[in-house]
Amino acid sequence: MATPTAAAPRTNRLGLAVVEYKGGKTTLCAGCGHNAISERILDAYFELGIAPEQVAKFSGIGCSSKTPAYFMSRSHSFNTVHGRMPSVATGALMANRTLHGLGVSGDGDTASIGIGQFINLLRRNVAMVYVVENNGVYGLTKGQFSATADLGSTLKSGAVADLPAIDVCALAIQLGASFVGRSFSGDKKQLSALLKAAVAHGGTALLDVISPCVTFNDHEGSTKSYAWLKEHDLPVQELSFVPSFEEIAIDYDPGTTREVTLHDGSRLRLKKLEADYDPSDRARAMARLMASESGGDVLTGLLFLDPRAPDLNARLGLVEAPLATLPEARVRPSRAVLDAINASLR
Amino acid sequence: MATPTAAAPRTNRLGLAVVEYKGGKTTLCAGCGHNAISERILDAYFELGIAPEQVAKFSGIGCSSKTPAYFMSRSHSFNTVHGRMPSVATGALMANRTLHGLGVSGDGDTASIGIGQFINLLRRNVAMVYVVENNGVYGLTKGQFSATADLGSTLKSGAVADLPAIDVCALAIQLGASFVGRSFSGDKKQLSALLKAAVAHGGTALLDVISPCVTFNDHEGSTKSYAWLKEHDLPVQELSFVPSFEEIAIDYDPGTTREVTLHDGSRLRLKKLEADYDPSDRARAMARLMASESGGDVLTGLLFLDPRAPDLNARLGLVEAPLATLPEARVRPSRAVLDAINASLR
Amino acid sequence: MTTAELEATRRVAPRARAVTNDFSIQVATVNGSGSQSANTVLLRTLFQMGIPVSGKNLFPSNIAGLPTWYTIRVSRHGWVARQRDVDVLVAMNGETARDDVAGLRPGAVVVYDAPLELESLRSDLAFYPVPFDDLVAPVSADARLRKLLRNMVYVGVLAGLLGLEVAEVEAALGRVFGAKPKALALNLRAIQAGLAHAAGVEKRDPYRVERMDATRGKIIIDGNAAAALGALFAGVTVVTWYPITPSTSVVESLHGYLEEHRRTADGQATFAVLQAEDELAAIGMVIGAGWAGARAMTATSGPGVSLMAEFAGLGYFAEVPAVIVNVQRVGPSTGLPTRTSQGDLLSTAFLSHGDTQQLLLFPGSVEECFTMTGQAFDLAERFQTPVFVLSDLDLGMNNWMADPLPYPETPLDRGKVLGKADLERLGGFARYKDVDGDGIGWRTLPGTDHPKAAYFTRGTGHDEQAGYSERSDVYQKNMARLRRKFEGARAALPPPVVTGAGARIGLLAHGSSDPAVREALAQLHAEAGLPADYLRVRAWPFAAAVRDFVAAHDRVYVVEQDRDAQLLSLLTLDLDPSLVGRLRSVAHLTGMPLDARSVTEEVLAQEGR
Amino acid sequence: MTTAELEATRRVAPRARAVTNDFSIQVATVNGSGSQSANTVLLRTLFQMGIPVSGKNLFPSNIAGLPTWYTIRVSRHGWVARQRDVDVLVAMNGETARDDVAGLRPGAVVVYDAPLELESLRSDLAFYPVPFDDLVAPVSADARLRKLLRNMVYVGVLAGLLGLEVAEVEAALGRVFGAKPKALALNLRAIQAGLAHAAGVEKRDPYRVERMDATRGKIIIDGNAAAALGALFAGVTVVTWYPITPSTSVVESLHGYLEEHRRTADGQATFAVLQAEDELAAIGMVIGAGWAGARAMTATSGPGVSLMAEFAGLGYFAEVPAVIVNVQRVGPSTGLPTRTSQGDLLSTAFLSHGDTQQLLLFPGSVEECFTMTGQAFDLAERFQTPVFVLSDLDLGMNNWMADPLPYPETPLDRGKVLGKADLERLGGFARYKDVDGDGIGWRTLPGTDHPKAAYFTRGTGHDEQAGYSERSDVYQKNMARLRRKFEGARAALPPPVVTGAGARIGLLAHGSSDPAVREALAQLHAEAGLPADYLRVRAWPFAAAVRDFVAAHDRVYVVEQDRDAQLLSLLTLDLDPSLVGRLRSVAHLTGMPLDARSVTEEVLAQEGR
Ligand SMILES: Cc1ncc(C[n+]2csc(CCOP(=O)(O)OP(=O)(O)O)c2C)c(N)n1
Ligand SMILES: Cc1ncc(C[n+]2csc(CCOP(=O)(O)OP(=O)(O)O)c2C)c(N)n1
Ligand code: SF4
Ligand code: SF4
Ligand SMILES: [Mg+2]
Ligand SMILES: [Mg+2]
Repeated sequence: MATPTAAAPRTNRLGLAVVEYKGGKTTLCAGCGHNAISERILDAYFELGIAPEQVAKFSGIGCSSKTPAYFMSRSHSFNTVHGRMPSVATGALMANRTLHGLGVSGDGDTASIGIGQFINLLRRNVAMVYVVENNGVYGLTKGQFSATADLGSTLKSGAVADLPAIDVCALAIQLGASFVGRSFSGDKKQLSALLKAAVAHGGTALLDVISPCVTFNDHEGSTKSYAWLKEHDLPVQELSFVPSFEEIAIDYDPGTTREVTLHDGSRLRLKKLEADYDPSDRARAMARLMASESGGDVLTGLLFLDPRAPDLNARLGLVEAPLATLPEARVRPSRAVLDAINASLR
Repeated sequence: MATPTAAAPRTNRLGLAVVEYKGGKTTLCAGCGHNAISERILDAYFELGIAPEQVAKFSGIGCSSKTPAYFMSRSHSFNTVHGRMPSVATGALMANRTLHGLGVSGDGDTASIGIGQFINLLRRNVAMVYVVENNGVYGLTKGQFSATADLGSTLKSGAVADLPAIDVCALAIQLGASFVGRSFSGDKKQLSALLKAAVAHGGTALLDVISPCVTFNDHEGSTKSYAWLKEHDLPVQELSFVPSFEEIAIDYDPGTTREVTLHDGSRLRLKKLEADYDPSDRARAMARLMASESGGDVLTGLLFLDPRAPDLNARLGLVEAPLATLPEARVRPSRAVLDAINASLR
Repeated sequence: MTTAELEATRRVAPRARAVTNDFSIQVATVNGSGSQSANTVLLRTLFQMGIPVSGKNLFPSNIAGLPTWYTIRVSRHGWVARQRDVDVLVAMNGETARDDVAGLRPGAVVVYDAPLELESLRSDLAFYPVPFDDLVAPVSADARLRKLLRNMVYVGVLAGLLGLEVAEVEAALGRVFGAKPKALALNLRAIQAGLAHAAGVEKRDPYRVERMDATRGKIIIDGNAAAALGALFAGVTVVTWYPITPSTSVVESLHGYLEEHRRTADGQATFAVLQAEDELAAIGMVIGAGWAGARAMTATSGPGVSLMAEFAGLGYFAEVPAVIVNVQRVGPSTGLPTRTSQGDLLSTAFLSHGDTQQLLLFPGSVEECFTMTGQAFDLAERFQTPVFVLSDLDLGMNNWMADPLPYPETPLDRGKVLGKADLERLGGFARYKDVDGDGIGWRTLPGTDHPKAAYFTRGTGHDEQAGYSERSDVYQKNMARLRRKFEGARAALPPPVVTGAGARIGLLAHGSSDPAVREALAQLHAEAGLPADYLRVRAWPFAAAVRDFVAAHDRVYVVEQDRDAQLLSLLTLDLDPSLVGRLRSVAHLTGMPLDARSVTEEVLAQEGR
Repeated sequence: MTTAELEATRRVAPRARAVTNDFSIQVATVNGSGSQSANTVLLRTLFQMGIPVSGKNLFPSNIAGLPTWYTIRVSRHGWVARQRDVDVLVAMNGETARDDVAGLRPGAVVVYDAPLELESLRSDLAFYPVPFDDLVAPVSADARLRKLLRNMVYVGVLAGLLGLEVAEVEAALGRVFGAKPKALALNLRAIQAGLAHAAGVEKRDPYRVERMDATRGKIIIDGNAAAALGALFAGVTVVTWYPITPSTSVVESLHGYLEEHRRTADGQATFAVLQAEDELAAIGMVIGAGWAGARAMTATSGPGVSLMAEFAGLGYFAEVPAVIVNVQRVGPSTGLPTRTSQGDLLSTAFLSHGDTQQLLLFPGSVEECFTMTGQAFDLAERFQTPVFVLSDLDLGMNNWMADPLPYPETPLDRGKVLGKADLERLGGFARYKDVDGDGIGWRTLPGTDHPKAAYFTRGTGHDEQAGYSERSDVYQKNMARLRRKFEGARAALPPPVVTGAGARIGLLAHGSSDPAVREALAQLHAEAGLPADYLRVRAWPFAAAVRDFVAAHDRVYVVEQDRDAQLLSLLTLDLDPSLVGRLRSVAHLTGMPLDARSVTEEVLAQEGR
């Protein structure tokens, strides 16, 4: 393990070098958006100085869901079944509330087979980061449309998407989600800031990251291609993240910039690019998103935030210590308790 | 079968008396809102003069899902499994596009276990009426909260709902549904008009009908009780339905009243009670609904309508005749076709 | 069967004129009419009089207004299985009264609502008309209340006719309404009205009760509450569920116990109970929690188990502890949700595609609902796999007499888990390596503070280090280990219970068939002079003792409550082919709890007697 | 086994110096590198030369960049099973080259990319280094193209070394690139470069090909396309699905065929193909469509089947026709998605809780993927129940030689359906009444214009009129009828295929094990003088002939591709106990298609030879 010396590589506040956050070699296609997201994710945890052992990774099934094997090998990871990862993550994070939960899913895994569990994860506000690596297709099964494919977009085969797309962000905001952001695998700066903010959030932090599938959905006619995003990516803010452990306080123009304090005390600075976009107003955010859909623009940035919504474990009123490792004395009532119960049944 | 004579009971345009639309004896609790809805449903089909044989009833599992046994015994009916009725209805209505599809479900059946299939039914815009008999609890399993239980509402046991409720209407509008209405089992006039309009619609017509569970959720503290609805029911319009086969044209004040023409040529007349509510504006309808949620008001009436959205069978480009009964000659290609295929594989 | 039981049976063989403490009472009513508390008072009164009792509720799958039958068996011999014939009928439901009466055997008693005029139906029964409405009229002016109180009137009438001790009736009533003095007084008056009426009628039947001392120290509980207590004392920490009859009360009562006994001084919870959106989510949460190290469980019934099939396979292959209590009901599909069955054995044993095998436990009493649900957590963590506890509606929802639930004497077995210190000592580990020769690898929990603690859990092919692998040799080695692990479970699961030895024939059963089979053994012996040994299997895969039992008998009658002889099927797959021919099927699926008489008749028929 | 086959085997017994038309070629490369068209050209060339061939693709569960092996077997005897040993290796993948070479048997050939320098690895092989980069350099300046063209170079090299007829190579190339003249020309030049290189090397191995006349009139097709055609010619009208390897191409090819052959002149569709949101929805739609009278199907694999468990029980109990094609892959759980298995028998036979039983069909060839998928619709409608067609990855995704697909000679069997006229004649009907004594009731379709046409379909207990019932007698009668219906299917399902008679031992197998077993029979006879008869079972529940076959042999070796001997298990449950002892298990689960040699060795070992 690297210790910070003049010669040693750059280390974070834990004294860990970035290599300690690396994973196995990717088996995804060269150029796949998912690979870029993996890089951003491990950078975020590295820079936040979170010990990999404190992170638990969850995924479903798909190319996107394979990626947890390609970053942070020092974190436990659970590659579950298709579309049902949210329930597994919910169970694990109830069992050990001290873990930093990270879910990585795909648009098919989340919005097609998984839409039911996804909705319930958001409603419960399970404290975790939930990244949808959104390419509009089923990559691993060779390119069929998923539920996020935009109406009218086409496959290489010429097939045309004929159903209204599910916008997981609009859906999440409508359902009462507490943190909703969207980004693009190609936007290093924005994605990094959003990822860190998501980690700093105290509930379910949904990040819908457009992540082009170079093999099956990066062609003309796709609305999830690199080309399309270059054209239509419309950030609503310019974001910068200030971690809780950094004390810098640069002053900024409150007219154009706004700062939100996150659950863990970190701050996210939003320099408005779209003047009247307000990520704290659910109804207006909804309306704006629904408008953009028709336009074909891809609104990115912090779309909605309620830093105070209680998370699942708070609602359950759990003890601080992980349920998983409570000693027998705390989980098995005494002989006297059973005697009393038996007596009451006589 | 009753034929219209002076003595005979009132008959519809098919010459059928209302008894021909009756079902078996209900086994639900006396006073259950579901029973009232059953009455409205059979009245609607009777008055529209639709032959019961042309109607196919679908339901999931629950007290509400039992009701198809209690009306229109002359219609085929499929009481399926819990939460998965939409898929069964979708299959049946692809197989026979000439059927009038009617789905009856509960809030648990639709919004809890069934939310995934419900969402996909709406996206596909399967041509059918879909009634959610919404009492906020699981009646048949003795009164646990469902996903439509309002935040803060209580059970008799004192348990408090601690998750944001799913408003199936807001959800449907956000997802692009083509017909969304809400009513109350106790509002005979409004529910009848909405049911008829739903039958006249050419896609999925969602009706969220608040239907109190007198046994488990009609107490103080419930937001799905008769008392609560009497207090908070807020109709956005006064509705009257004019069937396609009636030629009456009463004139009305376009300032306060508006008429929409439905898929089958019938008309629904909306006398505005809430001045600027516009059921053709998706984003504004959304915003208004999300506002009402916080207020505790129950917005009822025709909440959204797009009479022109293509339904599933239109998108599939199906032949007019039911697929189910196409003759062999139309579904088994000729020997020559197979010869050609074999040749191509040599 | 104990010799005491045997004698007991012999003594009654020639049916005495007065039938004391040996008959069944059936109350026919409609659900939602409030008869439940009346029936509880009856049951508890008998119990308090020291007389062995059991109560079975036959209710419809709706909420109110349909026919319901509550049967109380009084048995001085201690038999608690359903008795096929009813001796004393209380006919409160006009809808079913005629059928109910038609089904009685000659000499039976009918207490009924006078206006039903049942006396004309048969001449071979003792009819006692009761003018319920007249009797309750003075008790209360409130019609709604009177409807409820009518039930207490039949308690009074029966008390009078059968000779229940009034003091015990009042004590029982006190337990039911203790908290509500007003209700208590009203109901007492209704009972007294019944007693008064009974005092005026001439007794024309042999049935009576008499104080015994056979219930001292015993408790009355239903299997679902017992299972909940089993989980409570096994230190369950995560409970997820989706309501479904007849399993709902497992979690509802468990939740109550947890709220009462598992909160810290400052009110924090050492447990999580979460109502999921469906069974796929419920089992997913259990798998996630078990993976993270919690003792996690869910409770469900047939349709829920079917929905859990995919996750059950993940649990098996990724080797994650999970406890699933399946309170079986009659299938297929939605089936008869309020009837009992043992029909999920095969589908659960092979739940999920592709060479998946699951561990099954078969509680045969409410005590075992308690102990086995507790053990299930130890086994799930020891074997790192899902464990299914197959209870059923009869066990789970009916009231049973039982010995006090025993406090677990062994500490929790948390299985093979490596902590930080272990890893420092070992320098690392391989998740799926069979280091101990039992096929069970060591696992670590997420959050373990050691750079070598992490591993990657997946449902895809993996090597000993949990790395992804499609290699044929790696896959085969892993699958062979999983089978070794499964085979190893045979010796660790609850062993069969064998009674008797040396008889030429044997009876073999599982779960809630036990009381009926034990009574059938007594009947076979006492009535047909046919001694039989008995093995009750308590888990799958089967212990070696099962093989020995079959080998030791010419014919083994496999008694079970399903259509397809699923227990016999699992035995057929497990036994040496040379023994399969000895198995005979006694499979019943009526939806009613199994009764001894049907078993006895079937065995005698197949024995050619 | 035909005597011709026998002689064939004998003739080669003493391995001749020149090995003609009897060897296997394996191309080791990475997926996504474009080797597929090169391999197709090789396969087709051999086929066009009249030589029996089969091709098997061993690919990873990802999209690009991982090791892939394509194996072509050339067999003048017509054997098409996988050959365990590779004779000619084309090593294009540096990552696996060393292992690939290590696995060869002495005397094998290695054609490889010169820079890999494999020649030093072993001295007992014939090494042919090929400077692929130098050879493609002149063909194209585009690096991306050159990467693809390298593959055609090995086609040329092999053509030269093995003696493929260049004209046929060009013809094959034409079929692949016919549409694209530019690509055609480029690829041809690459092949010529390979040929030119081969011309310059001295041949140091015995393997060669020679024109035969054994493929005249035959076709090449994969089982999934054949299944799709089976559905097309069975008049399928509703197809729902959710993508999953290895079943995806069933629906994708079916969709293509439907678009081409099932639109009216004005472009309207006589079919509906719908991609569902998951497998629960896919099977739900099939059940709904089947209920409404459509011929409806879905295709999936293990994980999907597990998700269908609840609906499968509804289909069984409510008696709704449905066709489910399960292209099996290696489980448990996600398992090895791109490997073949027969591991879903038990879980599918008992798919869903509570005494549910399902009908299973076992296609053993691409022809049967066609015929049985077609029959499945007739059977599903005749028996009003789900029918599962258990194909597998080997059958479904590999290229097989086959006789031309036979046009169905019998009209569609739409089962027992009453129309308006029938109802007018009968005045009504009872949906679940066994009027014909076969356990199958008559049904009506929604929309039937008669006041008595309707009935209420449900997964809850029901009587003959389809009315809700919780009555024990009604339930038992209905369940007994369902079992009668199931028993009746034995005689209606595809009967077993028996070859040989009078031998003391038998082999019994199903599905894609057939080619390997037939070859093993020849090996046992020719090499060990051990004659064996063979029964291939084609459906469950089993036909009476299965019993007879077992009864006629001392020992029956049950060959299957799974871990848990699931076919043997189903036989054990079905056979008279006295016969069970004759069964011997030959269960293999390697993920590789079964090979004859492994079967032969295993049988000989158990025979003590
Ligand atoms: C139950 C089940 N059904 C189907 C599949 C096959 N499958 C694997 S990945 C996948 C879709 C993945 O799409 P997405 O989530 O968008 O991930 P991507 O590959 O596009 O990153 C499907 C359908 C499966 N593994 N399990
Ligand atoms: C797979 C499955 N899980 C659980 C159940 C048990 N169950 C029956 S009805 C029901 C809830 C019904 O609630 P709702 O849809 O709101 O109908 P209501 O009774 O309130 O009208 C449940 C959980 C079931 N039948 N199937
Ligand atoms: S197929 Fe698409 S999604 Fe999958 S790895 Fe390749 S580029 Fe990425
Ligand atoms: S329980 Fe509630 S929902 Fe069910 S029938 Fe009774 S009142 Fe209606
Ligand atoms: Mg995708
Ligand atoms: Mg409800």
